Amino acid sequence: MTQTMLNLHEMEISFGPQHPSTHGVLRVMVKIDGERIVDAKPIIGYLHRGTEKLFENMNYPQCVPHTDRLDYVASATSNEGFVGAVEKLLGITDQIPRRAKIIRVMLAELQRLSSHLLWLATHAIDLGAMTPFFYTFRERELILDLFEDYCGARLTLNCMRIGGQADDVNAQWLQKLADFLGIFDAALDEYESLLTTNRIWRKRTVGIGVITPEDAIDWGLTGPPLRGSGIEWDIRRAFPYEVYSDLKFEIPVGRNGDTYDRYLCRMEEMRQSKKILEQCVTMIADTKEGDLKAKVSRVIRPAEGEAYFSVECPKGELGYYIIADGKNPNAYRCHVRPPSFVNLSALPDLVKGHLVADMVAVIGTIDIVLGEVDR
Amino acid sequence: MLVEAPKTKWTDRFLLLDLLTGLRTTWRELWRKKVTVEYPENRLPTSDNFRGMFRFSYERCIACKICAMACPIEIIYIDVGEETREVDGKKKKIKVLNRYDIDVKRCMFCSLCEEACPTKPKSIWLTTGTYELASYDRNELYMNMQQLEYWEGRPEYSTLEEIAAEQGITEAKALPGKGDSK
Amino acid sequence: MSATLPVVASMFGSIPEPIVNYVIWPTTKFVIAFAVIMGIVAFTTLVERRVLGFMQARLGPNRVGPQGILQFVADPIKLLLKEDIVPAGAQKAAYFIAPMLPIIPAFLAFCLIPFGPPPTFAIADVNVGLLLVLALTSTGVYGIILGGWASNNKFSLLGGLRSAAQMVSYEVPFGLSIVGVLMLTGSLSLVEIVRYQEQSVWNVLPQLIGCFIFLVAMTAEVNRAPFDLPEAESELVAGFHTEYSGMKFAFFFLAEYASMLVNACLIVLLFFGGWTAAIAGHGLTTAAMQSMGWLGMILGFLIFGAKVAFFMILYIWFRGTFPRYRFDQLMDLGWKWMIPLALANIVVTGLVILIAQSGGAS
Amino acid sequence: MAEETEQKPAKPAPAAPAAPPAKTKEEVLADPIVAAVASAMPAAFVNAKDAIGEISLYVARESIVDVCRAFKADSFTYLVDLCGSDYSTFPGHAGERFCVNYLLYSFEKNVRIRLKVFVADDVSVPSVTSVWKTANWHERETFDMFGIRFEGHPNLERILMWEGFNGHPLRKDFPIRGIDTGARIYPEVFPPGGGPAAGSTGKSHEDVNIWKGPAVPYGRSPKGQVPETKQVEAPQGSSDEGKADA
Repeated sequence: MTQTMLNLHEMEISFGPQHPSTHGVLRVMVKIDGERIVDAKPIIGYLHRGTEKLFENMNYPQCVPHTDRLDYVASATSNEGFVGAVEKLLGITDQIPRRAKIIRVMLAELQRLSSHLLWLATHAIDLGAMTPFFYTFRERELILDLFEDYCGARLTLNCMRIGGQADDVNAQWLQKLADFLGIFDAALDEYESLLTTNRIWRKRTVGIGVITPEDAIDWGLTGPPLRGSGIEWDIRRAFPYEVYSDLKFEIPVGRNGDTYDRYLCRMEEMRQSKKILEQCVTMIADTKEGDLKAKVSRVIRPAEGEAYFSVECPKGELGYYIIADGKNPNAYRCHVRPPSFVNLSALPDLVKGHLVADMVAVIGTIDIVLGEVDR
Repeated sequence: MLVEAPKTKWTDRFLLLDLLTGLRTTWRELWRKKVTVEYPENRLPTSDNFRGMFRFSYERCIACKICAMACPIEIIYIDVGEETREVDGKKKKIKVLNRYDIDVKRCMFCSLCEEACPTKPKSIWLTTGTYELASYDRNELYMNMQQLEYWEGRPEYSTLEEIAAEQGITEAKALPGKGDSK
Repeated sequence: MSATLPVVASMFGSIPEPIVNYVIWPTTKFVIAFAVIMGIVAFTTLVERRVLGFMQARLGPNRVGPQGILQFVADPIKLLLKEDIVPAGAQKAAYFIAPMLPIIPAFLAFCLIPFGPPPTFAIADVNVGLLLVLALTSTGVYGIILGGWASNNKFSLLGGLRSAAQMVSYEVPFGLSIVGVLMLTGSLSLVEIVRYQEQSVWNVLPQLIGCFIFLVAMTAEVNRAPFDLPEAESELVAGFHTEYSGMKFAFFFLAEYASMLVNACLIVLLFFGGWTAAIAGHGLTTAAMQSMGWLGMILGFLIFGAKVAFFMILYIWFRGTFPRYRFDQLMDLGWKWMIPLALANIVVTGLVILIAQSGGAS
Repeated sequence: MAEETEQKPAKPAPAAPAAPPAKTKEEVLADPIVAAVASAMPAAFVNAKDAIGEISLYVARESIVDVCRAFKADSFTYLVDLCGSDYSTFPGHAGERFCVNYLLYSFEKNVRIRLKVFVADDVSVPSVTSVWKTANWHERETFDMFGIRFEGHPNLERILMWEGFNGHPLRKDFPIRGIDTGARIYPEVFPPGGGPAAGSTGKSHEDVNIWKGPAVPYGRSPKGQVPETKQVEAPQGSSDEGKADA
């Protein structure tokens, strides 16, 4: 035993599934030489719940709460993707009332803020800066309060329905949202004062986990990992859904494709989300109150066909691929294209040659949620 | 839109300004108001439509089973019997709820059952503002209709108006279903 | 020493004076100091959690006693009552010895540190006190390496290795940074160094770079953020003490905080005038304190305590603000920046002293 | 139950309004989006459909790698998704059982197309890992969930289920619940024979609360009366007391 312990040449470490910084139950078998990573092999599936199988066995409205459990830190966007796919299948995408669409955008963008705040918290604490964690949670709490006021739940929202929205927003809620947006910029600046220019933070992130644009496309990356590599692509822009075509926002892209660029991208995305929310607050004033749902029959039974619909969730492209057989009120097959799963598959390439400490940074910068990876 | 690192002058780096700004942030935060809510003494108020513990009303329920059908994880168990009863001198068959159980421990509080409930005010609703549901025994969280209606710590109500007030309905309408059948 | 304290000395009555002077009196002082330091070290953990909490918009522990002030009693009790787990594949002997190794030198170093004006607060005023303190503080790492190796855990092993590398690379700038001070004061006795500062200025002014290097190196020396690599919890779970629980873990913990305290005392003594508050012989000098009797002693102790407390808070402040360095960057900083800078500092200091002396001679 | 029927319209979901007549295979293949590749290798495409704005091309199994290469060369550089599906119980489906769906995206044209490859049981599909790296995990997942083997995959092993798991969960003949996983945890708490029984529907009380023992008699008197004990069970101010205690 002593012999093998001292034989440091290519030691194998099981990084996870119970590890402080694997963001859940990810397990990475890492082969290290000293502290340098020779090979890494992610092992997933510890949180597999068979969601796709469940989707095949329950009717469409019942699936919506289950989508909350995929990406449990960004459930509004998961809802949005699923109901969007079913609406596309039903062919009622255009009939959704504008007010419902705006509310969806607001929820999705709030969810993006909350998810990115959680990402910042965990990413920073992975790299040893523990204080941003508490600051971001302070602001995230306000977002969760907004969710609670809107739909009654804080985390697993189940806030969207096929054909529209169940609840309406009132002036009080919009005021609360505006108040939150008012303080949000200052809060972002506060986080950035701890990290962005900090020399230790930059040393830990600049040049770590570099993805070239070609590799990013080859690996199928989406979301900030793709944009950090300099590819200006966002589903909100490429396939505008809801009311995104009417909104003015910019897509931040990085230059070098390293961890620091992805960090900057996400910070800027939060600022853009705030801008979108501000536009939504003014836009929603022009719509009729209570006009929230398109006409959808109680039993949803789309005609035979298949549809793929994707939304830009905080982690990247979240797609739902639904095959309907036209006979049953449930999906014949519903496949989820989770961004975390695809982004995580690039991990071995990203960490090879780096140190153990950098792997933590890379896992943090990919921003995975294991509920989504394992489904 | 290309995001780039803010440019820092070498003098700033020499004077460790990047580190000092961070120190200044934490120092200022040291004197600010804290956000901790000390839980058992203070609780965060729940919003009006917070989805918490169930409440069931036997009086309102019309035994239509729609909630059980809407439930994504099938944790609502309903048995409905029929009974002949004399109403206004006529013999009439009416539906009787024999069993209404919810396996609360498995519930994910999606409130689809509440949404599906056709009565007004709802016969099953989650807006009781109660979230302290932990139990030492998992069996305690399998609740029958009496437990669902009279659990400890529930908000008090006795009349239809009060239920309506609890659910935020301003004008309580006459109930369909049971009221009509009598 | 006891000559200045005839009242106390007379209490021992018939005991021969050498024994009183060299055995009983120092032992009494050490026991008192040990108890006080143990308390301070335990209390530091509470202060750290509270201050860190306040910096992070939360309250920190405030349940045990008023404002959580008894938390530092509750924690050791909890750790004492915890199950003591020994991993199956551990090297038993080494595993048991490892927690004791860092705590002994850490507390031993307090014998050599004058907490206030001599003679009362200096347990042993050794003329090579500074060297001895440095020697003692650097032995603490053996326990960490041994503990990391003996736990039979790969994460622990990595933590131990990191600790060894870190210690090696930061001992050097740590030692080099105080050479300038020694050149200025011309003494290795901590009391003398303080005496020198009260007669001229605090060493931090002429030795600003040396002080900065010392500050960084002492933070790295005690494995505190942003150099807390051996126990980086997000990378190595808990580093070298992953497999330690109960009182064994507490020993590591106490040793860390004791060395923090030693280093904070050192920087105060070397660069910030120790217990004095005087410039160029004016103000509260040692002589002035001694002339004030017990009051002066306590005043000196309080001034010293306040200065040390500032540096203890500084450790916490750093921990609350900075991310963690990476292993190789830490080495980089140590070898490529700190050591050359410290050497340059020595050269410049030497030149200045030389010029000043030749100028004075001519 | 009048309410239920009231709110449930008899007719199925409204069909997509004014849906254009379905395009034929030739029309779809002539679409400028895919025409370049389709004309280069016409034999590879078995069928083609264009529904709700999504083009699906049915590709012969042998030529999938070549087709993917050709599409990648023709600006479809991005593999969005790869998944399987089991058509064994699909109404009106006759033909090979499994289908592998490839979803490609072109940054230049800003359009997605879907390639479908039908395979029978026990027939393997050529792997496209040589074309896109991202196909690696997708194919492993498809193998795990459907048992479709991919020829030439560098590391075709289970990804979500554990090694040694028996069966492929997303096949239609795989039961949704009641699988004997072989795991018997806490035999002292859960009686032997406990756990979800194979073939149970999970819809009855006994199926779900296996640790509860026999069902407790509960419910109210079948008279449908509100029990007289209501006042006893709900003493006034009980909730206030509870809160005050806390």
